[in-house]
This record gives sequence, C-alpha cells and structure tokens, in this order.
Amino acid sequence: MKKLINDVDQVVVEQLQGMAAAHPELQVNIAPHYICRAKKGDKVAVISGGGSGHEPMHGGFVGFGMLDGACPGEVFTSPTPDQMYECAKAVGSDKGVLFLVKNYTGDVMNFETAAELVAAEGLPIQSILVDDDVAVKDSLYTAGRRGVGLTVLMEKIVGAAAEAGYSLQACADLARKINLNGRSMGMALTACTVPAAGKPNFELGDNEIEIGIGIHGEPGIQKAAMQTADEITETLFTQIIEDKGYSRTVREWDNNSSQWEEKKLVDEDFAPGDEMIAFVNSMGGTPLSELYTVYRKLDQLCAAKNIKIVRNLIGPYITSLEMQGFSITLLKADAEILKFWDAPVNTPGLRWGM
Amino acid sequence: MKKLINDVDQVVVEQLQGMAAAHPELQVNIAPHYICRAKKGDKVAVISGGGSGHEPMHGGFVGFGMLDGACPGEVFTSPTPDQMYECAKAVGSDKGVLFLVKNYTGDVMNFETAAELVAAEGLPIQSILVDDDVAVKDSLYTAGRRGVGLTVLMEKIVGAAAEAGYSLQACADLARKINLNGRSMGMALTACTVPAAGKPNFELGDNEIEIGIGIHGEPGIQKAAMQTADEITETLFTQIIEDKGYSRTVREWDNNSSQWEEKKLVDEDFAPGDEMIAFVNSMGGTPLSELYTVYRKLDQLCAAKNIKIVRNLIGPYITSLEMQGFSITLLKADAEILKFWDAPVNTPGLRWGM
Amino acid sequence: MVVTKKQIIDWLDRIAMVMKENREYLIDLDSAIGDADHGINMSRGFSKVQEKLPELSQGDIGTILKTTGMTLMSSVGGASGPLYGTFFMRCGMALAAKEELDCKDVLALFKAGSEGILQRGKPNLGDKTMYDVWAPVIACFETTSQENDQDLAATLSACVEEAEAAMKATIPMQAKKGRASYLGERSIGHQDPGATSSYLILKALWETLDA
Amino acid sequence: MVVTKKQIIDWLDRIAMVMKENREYLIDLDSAIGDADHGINMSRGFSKVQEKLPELSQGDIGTILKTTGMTLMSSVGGASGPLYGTFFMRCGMALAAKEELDCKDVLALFKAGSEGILQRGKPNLGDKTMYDVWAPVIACFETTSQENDQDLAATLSACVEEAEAAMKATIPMQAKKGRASYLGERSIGHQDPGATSSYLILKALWETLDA
Ligand SMILES: Nc1ncnc2c1ncn2[C@@H]1O[C@H](COP(=O)(O)OP(=O)(O)O)[C@@H](O)[C@H]1O
Ligand SMILES: Nc1ncnc2c1ncn2[C@@H]1O[C@H](COP(=O)(O)OP(=O)(O)O)[C@@H](O)[C@H]1O
Ligand SMILES: [Mg+2]
Ligand SMILES: [Mg+2]
Ligand SMILES: [Mg+2]
Ligand SMILES: [Mg+2]
Repeated sequence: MKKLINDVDQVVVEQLQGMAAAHPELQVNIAPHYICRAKKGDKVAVISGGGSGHEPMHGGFVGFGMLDGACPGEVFTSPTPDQMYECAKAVGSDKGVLFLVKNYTGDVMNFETAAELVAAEGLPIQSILVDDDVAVKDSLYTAGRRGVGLTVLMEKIVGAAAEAGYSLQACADLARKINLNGRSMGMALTACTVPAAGKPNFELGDNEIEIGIGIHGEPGIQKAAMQTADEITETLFTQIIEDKGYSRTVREWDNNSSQWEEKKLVDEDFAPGDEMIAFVNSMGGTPLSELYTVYRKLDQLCAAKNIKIVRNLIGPYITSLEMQGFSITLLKADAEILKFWDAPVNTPGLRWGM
Repeated sequence: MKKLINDVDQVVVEQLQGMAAAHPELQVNIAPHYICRAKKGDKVAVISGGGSGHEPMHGGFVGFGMLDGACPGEVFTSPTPDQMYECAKAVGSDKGVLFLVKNYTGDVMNFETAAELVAAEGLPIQSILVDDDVAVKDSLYTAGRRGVGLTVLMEKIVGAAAEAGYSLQACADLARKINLNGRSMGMALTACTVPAAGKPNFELGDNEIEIGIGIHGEPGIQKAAMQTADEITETLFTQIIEDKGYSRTVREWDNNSSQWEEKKLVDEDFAPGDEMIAFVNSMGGTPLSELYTVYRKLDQLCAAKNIKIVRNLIGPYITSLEMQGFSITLLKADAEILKFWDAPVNTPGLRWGM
Repeated sequence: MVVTKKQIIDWLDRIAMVMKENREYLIDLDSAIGDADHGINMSRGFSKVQEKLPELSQGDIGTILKTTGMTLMSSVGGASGPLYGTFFMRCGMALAAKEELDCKDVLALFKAGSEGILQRGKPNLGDKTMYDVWAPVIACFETTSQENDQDLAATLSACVEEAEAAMKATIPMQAKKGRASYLGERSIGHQDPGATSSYLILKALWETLDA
Repeated sequence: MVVTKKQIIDWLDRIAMVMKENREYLIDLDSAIGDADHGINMSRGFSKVQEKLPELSQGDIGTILKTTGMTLMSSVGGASGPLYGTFFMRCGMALAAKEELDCKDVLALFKAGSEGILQRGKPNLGDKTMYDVWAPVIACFETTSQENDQDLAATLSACVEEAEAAMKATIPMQAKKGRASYLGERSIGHQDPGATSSYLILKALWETLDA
C-alpha cells in the first residue's frame, strides 16, 4: 500500500485538518468529527454524512447552496450518532434539520439513532434515504439498494431549495422526489485499499472488471472480462434505463407522534422524451479523460432512446479512495429540480453562479 | 492495461467528442484537433496546448476568463503547428494572439513553428514559456526546467487579464511575471500507461516513489524509499522554497522585426512575508483526501517560514493520466495577480464568480 | 460461581485484547463479503472502552455495561456500532445496580443484548448476521443451565461450543441483511464477520471466568 | 547507380514499414529515458506519409520530400515531429525539380536535412540526439564517396555501418537536449530513440537501393 498519509489511524483527522486550513470559511470540528458552515442560517439545515473515502463528498459539499453540515466516519465506516447530533445542534434552527442518508445498514442505524437524539432536543427533524443503485435488484432479500451517485445531485438540489427558504417538509418532499426519479450504476477497473486494512479488499485480474460496484471497495455484483468503454457504458446505461418500479419500505420520522413511520415508496420509470441530468462520476483513480470517453457514448445512447440530457456533471465527486472505475447517474428533471440545480452553489467541491 | 477506452488510436478523438457532447458552449474541432470558444472575442486570444493526458488541462480551461483555445496533441506528445495555426485563426483578432507554452523541446519547437505561421498571417503574436519545475536544476546542461503546475495558474490569471482588456504586450508581461514568481515540484507513487504504449513507462517497487516527476510519465529525478506524506511534502516544499535565481534564455517573437529575440530571464526569489497562491495538484490517480493531508502539512510549513497562503487550489488540474502522486506549486502573488485570480471564470475545469 | 464486577471489567479488557489479536482475521472475513473494516471497527471501539475501564470500575455492573454500550455507539460506526452499542446498553439496563451476576443474570444479560440487536437490525434467523450466533446461544443457555442446575461454568462452556458451531453455520448461508447481502449468492461460503466477533465476545467471557 | 523517383517512393514506403516493425522497440527505448511515445509518433507520422504516396508519385523528388516533411510536421508532434519535418522539408528544398539523384545529390539531401535538425533543435555533438547520427554519417559520406569515386552503393553501405556505430555511441552519452536531459546521469547507458530512428531511416534507403 502506497498512500500519501502519515499514520493509518490519523487519516481522517489529518484530512479534516487540511480542510480546515484550506477552507477557513468552513468550521471543522474534530471531536466529534463534523464540518459545517461557520454561521447558523435561518433556514432548514441540510446535513449528510457517511464513511470517509468518498471525497469530495460529503465534507466538500458544505457551503452556500448545498450542505450545512457533513459528518465523516472512519474510512468506509458510517459515522456515529454523536457526530450528527452535535452537527445538528451547531447548524440546526427551529426551521428544522434534514438528514440525507445513503441506504447502508450502518448509515441508516446511526442516523436513526441521531435523529432520535435531535428530536429529543426539540428540533424538527426529517431523514430521507437515497437508494439509487440499480445493481442491487431487490429489497426483500437484501439490505436494499445502496445510496450512490444520486446523493451528490440530491445534496445540490435540496441544498439550493433550503437556501431558497423551502420548509423542512418541502425539502423532504423534494429529496424524496429526487430519490424516486434518479438511478445509478457503477463499475470498477481496480480495487482500492482502506489505509487501516493495508491491502486491497478484492483482487481483479489484468483482464477483469467488477460490474455493479458500490462505493466502499466491496466487490461488485458480477465479475466480467474487460470490455471497451462503449460496451461497459452501454451495460450500465441499459441497467439504469430498464430498471422499473423498484419498491421499498423506508422509515421516516413523524415529528407529531415522535416516532418512526414506515412508508412504501415506488420508483418512477424513465420514458422516452424525459429530460435528464446526467452524471458521470470517477471512482477516484480514473482520470477525467476517460470519463469523457464514457460521456461520449452515454450521449449517443440517450439520443438513441430519445432521452434528452439537459444538464451534466462529469468528474470525481463521489469516490472510493483511489479505485479506478466510474458510475453513471441519471436523474429525471422537472422545472423544480432544474431550477435548484442551476441555483448558485459555493462549496470546495462544487461551485457555480457565484 | 485496463482503461476506459475503445481503441488506443482513437483516445484523443473520442475524448474530444465527449467534450463536444458535454459542453455545447465550446467549439470542438476534430481535424486538426482544437477546442475553442464558440465566439471570437474583441480581445487578446489566449491559446495553450500540449500533449493530451493532462486533463482537465488544457481543453477543460477553455471558456470565459481563461483560455480562448486549446490544442491537444496525442497522449503526452506535443501538438503539431497546424493545430495552433488553425486555432489562432479561429479565435484570434487584431488584438493579437498569446501562446502559453510549457517548456518541453517538442512543445517549444511546434509552437515556434506555429507562431511563425500566425505571424505570416498578419496577426500580432506573442509566445510565453512556462518553466516552473524546480526538479530540473540547470538550463545549461538540460532542455531547461519543465512547465508543470504553474501553467494552470498562468492560464487562469492571464486569461482573466485578457478578458479585462489587457493588450497583447500587457498579457505577455503578466505571463512572464507569473513565470518568474512561480515554482513547482512533483512526485509519483505509481507510473502511468500511455494507451498506445500499453504498458507503464517505468516500474516502481512497493516501497518506492519517484521524486521530481514530470507530467509525461517519464521517471523522476530520483527514486526514493516510500515516506510519510509529511516527509514528502517537506521535501518538495524545501526544494521549491530554496530554489534561487534560476536563469534561462527564452525566445520571444518580435512583431516589429518579425523574428525571434533571445531574452535572459531570472527568477525572483521567495522570501519570508511573501503572499502566495498555493496549488496542490493530483497527478490523476491520487484522491482528493490525500491532497488535503498534503495541504495540512504545506500550510504548517508555510506558516513556519512566515509565508502567507492567501489563496489555494486543491485537486486534479494538471494530471498525468492515472498516475498516483501530486505536485505543489507556489506563486508569489501581488495585487494584480490576485485580482485576476479572483476574477470570474467559467470553464468545464475551473469555475467561480459566475 | 458468580461473576464479579472485577470479572466484568476483566471481560471487557479481554475483549479489547482479543479484538486487537483478531483484527486482521476480522478484516479478512469482512473483505470477502463486506468492506474490510469490521476488524478495524471492533478494535477501535473496544480500545476506547478499554481506556475508560479505570474510571468505570467505580460504578455497578449495569453502569459499566451501559457506558460500554455508549462508548461503542460513538466510536465503532458502521453497522456493528449501533448493534453492539445497543447490545451493551441493553445489557446494562437489564442489570442495573448489580454488583455481581449469577447464572440467571448472565442469561438476562444475553437476552437483553440480543433483543437489542433484533430491534435495531431486524435480522431474521439465517440472514447471516451476528444474530445467528446470539439466538442459538440463548437457547443453549436456557437448556444447559436447567440441565446443570444453574451451573454457570458448565453452561458457558456449552454456550461457547454452541457459538462456535453457530458462527461456522453462517458459512453456507446467503446474506440477507447488511452489506454482505449485496453479494447475493456470492456471499455463500464465507463466515460472517459479525457472527465471528460475537463468538469472540462470548468466548472472552468464558476465558475470563475460567482464568 | 542513381536513385530514381520510384526508389524515393519505395524508400518512404519502407520507412513506414520499418517504423511499424520497430514501434515497440522505439517505445521501449523512449520509455527508458523519455516518455515512451517515439515509436508511436514515428509510426503514426510515416503511416500518414505512406497514405499520401500514391498521389505524391506525380511530383518530382523535391516535391515528394517536401510534402513528406509537411506531413510529418503535422502528424508526428513531440520533439521528433518538427525535427524530422524540417529534415525532409529541407531535403525537398535542396532537391527541387529533381527526377533522379546521383551520389552528390544524396549527400546534398543528408546535408540539408541535418542542417534543418541543427537549426530547429540546436543540438551539440554528444548531446545524445538524432544529430549524433547525422553528423558522423555526413562526414563518412563525404570521405567514402570521394574514396570510391562517387559510388553510391559503396558509400551508403559504409554510411549505414557508421550510423549503426553512431547510434550505439549514444549509449554512454549523458543527454543534454530533449526530454532525456531531465534524467541527468540516469540517461547514461541507454540508446537514444531519435538516433535509432535516424539510423533506421538511413538503413531503409540502403535496403531500398539494394533490393
Ligand atoms: N441488519 C443487521 N442485523 C444484525 N446484524 C447485522 C445487520 N447488518 C449487519 N450486521 C452485522 O454487522 C456485521 C458487519 O459489521 P461492520 O463490518 O463493522 O459494519 P459495516 O457493514 O457497516 O462495514 C455483519 O457481519 C453482520 O454480522
Ligand atoms: N533539441 C534537440 N535536437 C535534436 N534532437 C532532439 C532534440 N530534442 C530531442 N531530440 C530527439 O528527439 C527524440 C525524442 O523524440 P520523441 O520521443 O518523438 O519526442 P518527445 O521527446 O517530445 O516525446 C530524442 O530521442 C532525440 O533524438
Ligand atoms: Mg463499513
Ligand atoms: Mg512525447
Ligand atoms: Mg464492514
Ligand atoms: Mg518521446
């Protein structure tokens, strides 16, 4: 393992110290770990978090028009409830706190515990799951679809809505709508190495790739022989576009009854004529040039299905350490979504309009 | 070699096609290869170029406030004079054309030939070299210092000056000043593979790194045993900060006499109290998280030397395919430089203020 | 035979040691069907617990275990953090104010802890999780303690054997909960890391008492 | 013995073939002290020249060589693009309107080409570049052609031997120009890729005439 680190046990802390040095406009808290805006806003506070190793997500998305706070766990390990609780206290007002949570068992359990603590503090709280990874096929026999690329788009769009004065309920509704209209899939050319583990999590031969990879260095759904960029892009695109009617039961907090409520939510299908935000993401070690090779094909495939890409995002935004590979996310976009996508954002990881 | 490509002979073309699809506001020309703004401005046209494989540089820096055109060669191979010539005709007005050229034998010779062609066309032309890589020690017994990280800062700052109406001469003077006040050094944890070559250019053991790497996959100045991020950062920082009075003879075009003039240029030293733009760059395969670990140390080192980092840029901006490693660039910044650094920029690869 | 407060402290101390010793092993297991952090998470969490043991020795057993749970909750992260956090918090709540534990108390401890896992993670039997260790261990405890007249040593010894078998029985299972479930059939043939750490926790208790 | 226009065309055609055959070899040489693209650059450039040969066969030798230079200039890139581009453009200019070449013409060709390299790249002898092949070759050509009464076959044969020796003589040199110069002393012990392609170009002419 060769990495630019000093001590495997200090990687997260030292990265946070680097963030603090580089971005004085952010407040970086070390014990417990969280990054938040320096000033509490009179608005819904949008907070996300998850294991480290996905940079710039989430800490790099804290700032105007996006997140109010981010809670990084150890590398690929969910953060703990005290982080989200302290972060919520730092940025949350009576307008409420919205958690955006990627659907992993650990994240869900830790954020649920945190939500209970925040609610006990008397702050209105809502928690919305992102589960956009079509590589996971059913929710009955698995922990359900994982939260991957769509998280970035959701944080941008919902962050802009909160900035514009949306209520907690309206922000939650928008986030839920985004989740039901966005889907992703990823692949890996190489594995990655968690610093504290010291060796890669799985082995890939010189001619092998993993299809349906998550973002935690776990093996994908299926090993395959190496293929051209066009072939791989078509595989991912087809899986995303043909995925229909995924249904899951999620738990959302009810601020009136102060308890969790189960909700059954069903994806909305993609259809010809849809307008989309297309997001081609690097897993960390894949250079931008290769993403453009992928985008070229994605653009052709969308055109052939009469799907109109109206916005795009191309680059390393939700990564898996130094893993080589990429993911595609498609989000069906209506006027509300596009308006908040286009709204100004100013964070270390995503910036436009200001 | 596992890469997201289709055909080793088509990588550059297909990336350009991807750029064209993703960024309709740019004009992407295939024969010969160049990327330029859709509209010719009534201003100095700033053009750069070089081998491909350094994305987002240069093509990703075409847009408002930065480049007017970029000419990508084959991977790690200088572009040919016809590219710069055609690009200059596409975006150049009678305000003149400024070439920003990284100091590599190939780039210099191809851009010189192009400058002669542009001059013959009757357009005022100027060509400024970037040679900021302190890993190369003398210019007498080598091809001279290489152009590396400073190129990105120069393109941003000079691009903004051109946007603000600076004359060709003023743009060239500013570019020259930046070159004499900015220095860089890089290192690699891994080699990278040129697609058409099919195998890495050099081998590094599990415990080896290359110090003083360029951006073309060539071996560095010196192999070393693996070290901590702090140690490596200190090595690069020290080399940059202690480099004094580098002198070289450059050739600049004289539009009056229509011939090349030799100029001897000497670097300005860094001193305590200096204000700097600090740029920590990923070679492509190193994830953002590790760059922040480096930045943490760089910030401490600067503070200890009473050097004030007043702006920073952290991320993969001038890369070497999928190589893992990083470079540090420090640019002494006066009010003029900071003003144009802060000015709005809107390109696929760098964006703020708009 | 009773379990003294000192032995509870020793147990927690031993778990920390065991998790350090088995760090690579648990990482390897989690590499195969997860994200390679279970060994890291467990040893980080129990090191934190270990650091707190000196100050903890003042309180009763219930307080010790509750604080252990809260410490795990805020230091482990991942899926196992809330699960083991809840496990120990519930143990503490079940044994409030106790200064020593008899055989029935130990059963109550496991039952409360296991119930906590069930509520947080909603695992079913056979889902290939740590619950696949605790459920059979509790059944075994109930039977053996009755058969052996509440003899803790004999009961625990049987439970450790049962736990080992239960841990190994996760190998042929297909994961339906947690990260391993994404692998579908590819999760078959690998031992569950959480089941393994649960076995180690139980065995550490037995070793503490046996010492 | 004279060189016909047909033979010039065959020469260029053969260079394209030779560069394709030696692509990996030149890549390997450039890997050691450069950026691994010389083989790619040369085979790309001469393939382009090869594509143009049918239409070129109309023109005189000067035109053929000038077009070759311009084609290389706009397709090779890197350092070798402008260098070989200038080399062949200068050859063409020196042999304007010729339909066949005698021994003195061939000397003029090499001299003009080599002069082009000198002006573009400003190499010194011993800098470990392609110029370290052309300079001794021209000296050898002058001596041998005089000694052999302007016998082209004998002269060229001697020049090919000289070129091979000159190419190998770049091995112990420390590079002072081009990308290899960055390596300082680490460039010693490796054969210069550009010197090698220059040798191949010369040898291809000899093979063409000898065939
Ligand atoms: N829903 C669940 N119920 C019970 N145990 C679970 C559940 N999900 C996961 N586990 C247990 O957690 C273990 C994984 O823990 P760990 O690797 O620390 O967390 P993560 O999976 O978040 O990386 C699994 O081996 C399994 O035993
Ligand atoms: N200044 C120079 N003068 C003459 N020849 C040079 C000079 N610089 C480089 N060369 C030649 O060019 C060769 C490298 O060509 P190539 O690999 O195609 O270009 P690049 O170095 O730009 O990648 C070297 O081996 C050397 O022979
Ligand atoms: Mg984990
Ligand atoms: Mg090159
Ligand atoms: Mg795990
Ligand atoms: Mg080369």
